[in-house]
Amino acid sequence: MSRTPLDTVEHAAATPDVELPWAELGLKKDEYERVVEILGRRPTGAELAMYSVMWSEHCSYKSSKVHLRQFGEKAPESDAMLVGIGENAGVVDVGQGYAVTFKVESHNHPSYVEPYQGAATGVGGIVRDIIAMGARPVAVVDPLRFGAADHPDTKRVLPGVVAGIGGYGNCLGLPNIGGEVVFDSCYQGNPLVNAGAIGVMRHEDIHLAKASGAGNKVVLYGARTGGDGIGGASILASETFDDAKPSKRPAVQVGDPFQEKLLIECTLEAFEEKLVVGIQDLGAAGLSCATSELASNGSGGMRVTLDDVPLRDSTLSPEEILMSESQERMCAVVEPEKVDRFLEICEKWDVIATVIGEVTDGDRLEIYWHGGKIVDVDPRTVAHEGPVYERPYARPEWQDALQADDANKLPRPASSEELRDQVLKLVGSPNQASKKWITSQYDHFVQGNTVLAQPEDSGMIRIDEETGLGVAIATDGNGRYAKLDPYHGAQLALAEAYRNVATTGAKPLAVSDCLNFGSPEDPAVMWQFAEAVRGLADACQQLGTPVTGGNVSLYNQTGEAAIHPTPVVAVLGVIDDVARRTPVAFQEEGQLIYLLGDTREEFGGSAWSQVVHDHLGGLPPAVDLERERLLAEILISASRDGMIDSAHDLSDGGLVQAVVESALLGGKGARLVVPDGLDAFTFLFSESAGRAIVAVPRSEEVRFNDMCGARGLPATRIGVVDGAAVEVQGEFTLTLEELRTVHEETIPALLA
Amino acid sequence: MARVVVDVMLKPEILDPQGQAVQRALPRLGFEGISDVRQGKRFELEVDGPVDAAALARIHDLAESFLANTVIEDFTVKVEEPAEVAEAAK
Amino acid sequence: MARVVVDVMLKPEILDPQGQAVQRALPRLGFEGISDVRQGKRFELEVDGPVDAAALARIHDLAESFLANTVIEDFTVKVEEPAEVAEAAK
Amino acid sequence: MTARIGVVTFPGSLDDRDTQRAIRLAGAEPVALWHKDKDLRQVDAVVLPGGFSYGDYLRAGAISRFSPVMETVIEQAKAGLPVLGICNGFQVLTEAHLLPGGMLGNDHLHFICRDQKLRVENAETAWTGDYRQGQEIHIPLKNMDGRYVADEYTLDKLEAEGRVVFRYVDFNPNGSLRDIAGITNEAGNVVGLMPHPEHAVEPLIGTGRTDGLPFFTSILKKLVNA
Ligand SMILES: Nc1ncnc2c1ncn2[C@@H]1O[C@H](COP(=O)(O)OP(=O)(O)O)[C@@H](O)[C@H]1O
Ligand SMILES: [Mg+2]
Repeated sequence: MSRTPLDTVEHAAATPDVELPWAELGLKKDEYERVVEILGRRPTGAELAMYSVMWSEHCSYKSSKVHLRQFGEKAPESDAMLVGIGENAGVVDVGQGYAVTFKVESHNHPSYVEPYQGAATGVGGIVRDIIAMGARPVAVVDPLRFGAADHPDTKRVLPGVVAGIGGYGNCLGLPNIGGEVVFDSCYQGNPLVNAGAIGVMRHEDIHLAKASGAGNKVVLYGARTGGDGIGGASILASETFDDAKPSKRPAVQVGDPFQEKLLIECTLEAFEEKLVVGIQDLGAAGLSCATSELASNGSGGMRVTLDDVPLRDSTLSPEEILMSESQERMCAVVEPEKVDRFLEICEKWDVIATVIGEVTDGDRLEIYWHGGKIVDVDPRTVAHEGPVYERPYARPEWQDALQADDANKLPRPASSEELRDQVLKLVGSPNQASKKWITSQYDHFVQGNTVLAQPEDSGMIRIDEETGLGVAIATDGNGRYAKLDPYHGAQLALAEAYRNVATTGAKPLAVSDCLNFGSPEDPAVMWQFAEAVRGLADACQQLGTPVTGGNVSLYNQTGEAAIHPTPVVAVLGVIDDVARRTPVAFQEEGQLIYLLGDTREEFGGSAWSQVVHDHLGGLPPAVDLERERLLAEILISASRDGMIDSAHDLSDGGLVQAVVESALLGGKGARLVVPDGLDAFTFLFSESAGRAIVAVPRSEEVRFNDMCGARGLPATRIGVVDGAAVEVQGEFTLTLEELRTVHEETIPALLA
Repeated sequence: MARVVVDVMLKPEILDPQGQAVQRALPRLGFEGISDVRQGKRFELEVDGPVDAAALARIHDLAESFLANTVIEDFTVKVEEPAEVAEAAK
Repeated sequence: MARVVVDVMLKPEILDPQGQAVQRALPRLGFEGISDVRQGKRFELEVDGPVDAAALARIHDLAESFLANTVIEDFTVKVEEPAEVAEAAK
Repeated sequence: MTARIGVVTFPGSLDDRDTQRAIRLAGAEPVALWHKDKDLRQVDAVVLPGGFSYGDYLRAGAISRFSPVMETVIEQAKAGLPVLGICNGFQVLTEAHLLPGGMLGNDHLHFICRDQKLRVENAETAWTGDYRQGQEIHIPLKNMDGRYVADEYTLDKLEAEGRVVFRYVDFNPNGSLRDIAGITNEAGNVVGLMPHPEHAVEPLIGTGRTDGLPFFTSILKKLVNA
């Protein structure tokens, strides 16, 4: 792109007729015209590079913005929220002076192109968001979705993705404490690789991405800037694959987790010495994003000398330097008298650090190259005032037919024998089978604070060794439910993650989300998106858990075929003493198993309908958020007062799946009795929401029952922990050995 | 039987953290005068039968579709001369 | 400037699961007639100045003490001819 | 009087803080050592912790082995300083030739994290005195390059001299020859193993077992009684 003479601001003003490649850079004609209008002249090549990456779907949220506003508008009153949407990640107060930041992001497109590096750099990116808030990262999670488990491409993509997430996260020393693995042919060609991270800091250490204080220096530190991934995440994630033009060919970067580990350590050391005024990580859109956001959020302007950026490839043009998405870089704003100390710390950790500019008292972002001014913009127009689309949306005409195709009418097992076979089939189906083959490739133990990790209902990390204060996180999403009804599907995802956190004994506090959808240019997809956001915002309001941030991934589709709408929701909870966490595994024979909540005939979108009938239709389970809240309160009280020894939430696969998991994990069986008023099939397979099973020591039974009765939560005694089999009285018995075999051998057989 | 070697290296514009780590360690080991290090993979394939044009074409396909991910890597295919084989075996 | 290549391979008696994994995958990909695959590392060193005997000896030392662990690996050192360099750069 | 036990931080070390915590829980005083310093700050013993020092680029432990701190560690280990290498630390010790053999990638080619059963084969080293000979313990294992290899002669010699300190039981997680999980040098002061005792010192954390604590109490007793 580099032209001679240098395309300076002056030159641009003098040569209004020069044609710029705005279309190749992904801008629409009217968008380009707006740039010209904002500047009052044609942009320089460098300015065009900045606007095009920053105005891409990925960076500007231009299709989703109008909907996402609801998360702010409907945000519930919450004392916990310290930093809300709009920063690198939200921050929540968890008590005792601690604050926690967490966020989930997608790296879907790059992970399809280069599974290992795509997934690895996804972890790298989310972790930098966490450090940028001032926090020490303490754990990661990885909600994943792939095509059909037996599809050959899944065998290419999945092992690479898992190795990449492990390769990066393990090397950073971050325990992986949760996630999801879902197979569905709708994700064929569009795997969803979402990655989340949590960080912990003291309240006073919260940092923000803003450049203020004229004269303060802008320090770029970390890896050298190279020509890899130019426009990668931003442009790649803003298009479907089939319309990728040559200039937008997949640009994938290679991650260097070792470099990132050094970045973490030197950043935290700089924070500790209070050397940093503002900070921003370099992710999608690289320096374009970091400089314009820092300047835009701050009080002054900024002047940057691009010649000072350390390069890996000396032939890069200024446009390329501005667009490069080379990994493992950060940008800090540092007071002049502290710069030396900052550089010293970088040097200690062998991290390259360079002053590339300073904060000015104007309000312009000015960038120089070889002595010429190549960028002179109002940074807000780049970072925050990009285009906003009110994309048309419409409920697809097939939605009615889909909902009318009632799963409750599917043929049910006719005999105990058939019921038993279907249980085995469910427990061994790829989506319900043990994910140990995957999760054992992740370090769960590093940092020595992991209280719960896979396969618990939520991951839990101790954050204070003295008091036992801890945080829990769970991520959930169910594309099948959301396809049937995006509004309630999104709420069910939230409800499940919320329930998972409460099941372990932690109090749900706040939400982050990753919204994975097809092309926003399709009104049906846009409707799904609008409905899901509305549903999630409404539910967060009702549950009192504000959305602190998140990520939108659109264009997950191949040709006409979009993925199921897949809102993935992460809920963060707090527990004042991790010693009272509740595990999934049955602990002791003789304990009584209680089912909490109401069971109805609800099979729409269920695992049973998928596994046994390959069917998707009807309505998803009903949502009752008041019930979810009550259930959570009971689970938390029961853990606090030592009334239960294990608990497991019920979700896909229903009760039988949960009982089998608790039994296999504890190495102890269960004898179950079908309660009055329910048939065995509904009892075992229904996916009614708002339910959990708990194991109650006999000595606690009266107290526990009284508590549930007093608060109006249905609690039904359904059996006892016992023996080496799961027995449903009058129906069938399955030994733990049989169950373990089908549950644990499925995934290795498909992938190893 | 002949040996065909496929060398797979990251494309020049792609970051090579491994090569860089080696290079950065060199001065500490007392090695000067090496301005760049790149680290890649070497595959030694023992081919039954003659390594004719058809066989090489197939190995080329193999390298392109499997041994390398051409989004980030380049590769070369070479027949190793018997002399070299002997030397390498030393 | 010249390029010196150091190839490092596991000693023949040591199990090479990576090579084996490649080999096992070949039939699935429709490749027959490859009886063994070994996977090793290739280092490309860009040397400032002439690659004379002294320089090569130093690189040999480097390979022996650092690039390879001779408890488990063998290595070879080669100067890459300009022609090869040109070809590889294609 | 208590003992001062140094824990080296290399760039990319991950379990250095955890190891310090384990040392503290055992009643000794952890002392942070920095890879760029040759000075061992007069510690009575040194632990090389787990992690991915230098990203494990080139080979696990290969670059760290040339760090300034290792110059002193190598010298003093030869003079009898007790040294424990955990995981990456074990890899550094083999690269530094303080322990024989070498470490390669797991035979299944994946990172593996699991609660691993081990048998204590030698309860007489500086680091294993608080175990019983033949005792079976569970210690978390997590690594990419955990396959211990050496030639037959070396393996026979290690076994004959009782220098195999730990063996994997029931399941070999990485293809290590003769199920070797940990070994010692001839003098018994230098021990290396792949599993992570520092992750098994608190009942609530990790796998919830405390089978790793005796490593740290063993050395403490040895040093204090010396
Ligand atoms: N990709 C993954 N990474 C880490 N943990 C995972 C992953 N996939 C599943 N898990 C863990 O496995 C367990 C079971 O997963 P799942 O059935 O999705 O849980 P739930 O139904 O309770 O949401 C959970 O502990 C979950 O965190
Ligand atoms: Mg759950």
